Amino acid sequence: MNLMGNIILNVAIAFLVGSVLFGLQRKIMARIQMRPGPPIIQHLLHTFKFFIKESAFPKTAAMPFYIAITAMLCVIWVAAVIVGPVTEGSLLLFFAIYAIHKIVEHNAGSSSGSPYGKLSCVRAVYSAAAEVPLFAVLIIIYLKTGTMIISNIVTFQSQHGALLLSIPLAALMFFVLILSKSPYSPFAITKGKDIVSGYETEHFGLLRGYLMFSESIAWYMLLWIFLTVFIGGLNPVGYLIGMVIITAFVALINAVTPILNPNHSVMTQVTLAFIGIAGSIITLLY
Amino acid sequence: MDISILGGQMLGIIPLGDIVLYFTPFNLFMFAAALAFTTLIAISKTESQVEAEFGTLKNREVKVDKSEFKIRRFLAIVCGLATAGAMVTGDLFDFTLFVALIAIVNIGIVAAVKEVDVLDSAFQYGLIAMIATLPLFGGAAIILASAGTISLLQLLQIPNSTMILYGSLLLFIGVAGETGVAPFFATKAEMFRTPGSPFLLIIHLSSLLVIVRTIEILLILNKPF
Amino acid sequence: MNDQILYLVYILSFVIGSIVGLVLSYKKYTEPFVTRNIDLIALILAIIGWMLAINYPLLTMIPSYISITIGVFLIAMVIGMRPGYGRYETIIGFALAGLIWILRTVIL
Amino acid sequence: MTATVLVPSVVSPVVVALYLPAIFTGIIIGLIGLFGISYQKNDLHALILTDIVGIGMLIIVAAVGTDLAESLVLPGLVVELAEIMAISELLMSREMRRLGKTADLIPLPLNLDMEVLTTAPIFLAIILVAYGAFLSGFTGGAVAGGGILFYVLSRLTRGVPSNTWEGLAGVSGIAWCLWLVGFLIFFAFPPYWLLALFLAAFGVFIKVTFKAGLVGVMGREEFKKE
Repeated sequence: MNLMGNIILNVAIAFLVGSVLFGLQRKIMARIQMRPGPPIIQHLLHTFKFFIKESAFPKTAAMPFYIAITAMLCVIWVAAVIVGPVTEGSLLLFFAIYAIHKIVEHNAGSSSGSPYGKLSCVRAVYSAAAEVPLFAVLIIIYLKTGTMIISNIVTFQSQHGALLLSIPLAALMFFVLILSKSPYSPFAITKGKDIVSGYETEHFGLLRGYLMFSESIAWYMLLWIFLTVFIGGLNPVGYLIGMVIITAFVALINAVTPILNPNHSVMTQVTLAFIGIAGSIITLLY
Repeated sequence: MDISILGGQMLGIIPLGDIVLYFTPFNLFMFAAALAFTTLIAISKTESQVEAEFGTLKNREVKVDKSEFKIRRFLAIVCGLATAGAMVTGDLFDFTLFVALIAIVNIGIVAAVKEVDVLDSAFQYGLIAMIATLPLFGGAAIILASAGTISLLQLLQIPNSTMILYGSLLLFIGVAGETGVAPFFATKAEMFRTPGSPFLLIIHLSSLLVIVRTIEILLILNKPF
Repeated sequence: MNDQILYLVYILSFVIGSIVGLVLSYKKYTEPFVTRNIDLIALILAIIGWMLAINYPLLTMIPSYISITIGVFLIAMVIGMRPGYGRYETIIGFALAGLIWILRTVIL
Repeated sequence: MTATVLVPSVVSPVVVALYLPAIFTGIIIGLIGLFGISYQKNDLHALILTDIVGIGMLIIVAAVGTDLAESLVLPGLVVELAEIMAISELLMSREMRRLGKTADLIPLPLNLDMEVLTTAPIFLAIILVAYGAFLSGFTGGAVAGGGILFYVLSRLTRGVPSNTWEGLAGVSGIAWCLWLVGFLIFFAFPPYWLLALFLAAFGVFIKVTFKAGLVGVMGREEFKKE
């Protein structure tokens, strides 16, 4: 099949699986907290629902930006799918995509003019200082394997065993990053319920639909990178099982922990990043 | 070492005399992202804020006034273009110059708000940025002296040495001081909560993108393999 | 590549099955999950679904992807029922199918 | 240490031996500046000390001593100047805001009206501009620009028509384009290097000369127009 078809196929899989995994996470959290919880496809239905709802735009919004930022979020995560499952490109590009994701989070919050969005925007700036070092775990993988190209990393692992075993601290750092992107997590300060819905507060209808669409893809992609880079060489069923396990584990953590306040969250992440980077480098040298 | 194990397949180079621009998917993506945000900033209005008035039931709308809007938009566009340039340049001096330009423009964007606290924060950021020019240009100069070239594609072929490691550490400190700390000084003055978000976005954008690009450059300079 | 199309089909089948199950179960049950009895139709669906999805090699005359698609659809219909409903049915279906899978692969 | 540094054989050993001392000098100067800043709580003093750190940077860059290093010294200097001007402007604006006052850019309490101010500036300016034209390039531009600036500042006490200022600013912009075009020709069509050289040299000459145009924009805002 041609490239275009491949991209569309992978984006569709990423979106559907990501949405269902989000639903699964909510379900597991609910069961842990002794609630029935919504059906597993609830997140997906929400996304579809927003696409057919009436769109309203705040009078205070910074106009083209406010709309374009949702499209931007879509574009960067579709780009991530192209770099990841479709072409197996460079990890450095993921790094760039993640940096731009933080920017979009920042500006989706501030372009609406809502005070909740602005608070989320300030938190996005702070948390970027914590999450980007966590994403720098990819550099440690480079130091270990000598390549940034995903297909070469998979080959490396088939020869030397999974990276999860040889650089566990790096895997832990990446897991903390994944954790911080999941809803209701202790590190989800940009979407904490104390600021309504964070940067999404003022996005309604179609725009919210786009945001949720991209977030599902983002979740799938983060799990995909984790599984590919740290375990490697999985078949699709293996990916699915791995993703379900990680999502369930994240749900367990989220259900039993409170949301940290921004300072604690950032400091915890920075500490983990420091321990992870320093520890991994020491292990590599040793 | 080959550039294609870092940023992906080399798509092409643009040799402009000494200055060579090179494109890998990585550079191209960041270049396109910087340009896209710059375009959006150029065509966007600023957002306004509706605040409750104290003591009455009325609301007050806080806006960016026209003259401030114009100067800040101009500076933001310059900053965006400089960021885009820093993403694709294959020349170390060019990169340092773009970074220095980003720093100057960031000072301007922060300082365009005429409030004592904001100006204070901008002043302190300015001091940091000026101090950071020492490691930034100094690091580049030490790398030049040790390797005899500043073209990244040439530096790729040059074996590791202590002086290059030292120079690249200085370079990293310089970049961190010039643009890395910019968002914190903007936050310090509560800038992100004042109207004019599209212009403040570029501070954050340039800082993050330049740091990502610096990591690529550091990996090129100090080849771990 | 072809694999991926099949997985997309399975996922779509799961999603559509969940929606169908949700809609039908809301029609069928008007009250929240309080009476803890087992729904016979859901049980049958669950057993057939899990059988088809896990033990598809037993049905040699049907291509595996068709049986898995139908199986996933039926599983999703039961799992996707109104909150609380369909849990026991799913577990029983999965247990039966798993038992047969163990018999088929490990013991034989 | 010197083994890692690539040095062509034509360079004399004295120059090579100077490299490391110069680097250390630069870094030590930077450190001294930083120590000074850490002790100093007055903002103005901190600003001046920061400039010392910047000069340390120039020393390190200049220590390399090749033509490539020269191409960094100039931008480095410009960056340094631009930053210190911007920051001092900031500092001033902050202090003015704190005091709640406004002030002229150059608060000169002069109200002189002497004949020598009308005749001498023209003469001196013409000499400086002519000498600058003879030098051409950056240095020439600086000299000629100094001439025009001198002329303008001397006439300032009697008020300069704002049209003059805008004209200067415009010419400076056009000259800058010439300079850029010259560089583009260098890159794109290297065989026409002579044309490019002339365009660049005279472009930069005119541009630096009319850098006074920048003062002009300020003049329109800050000085009293006639």
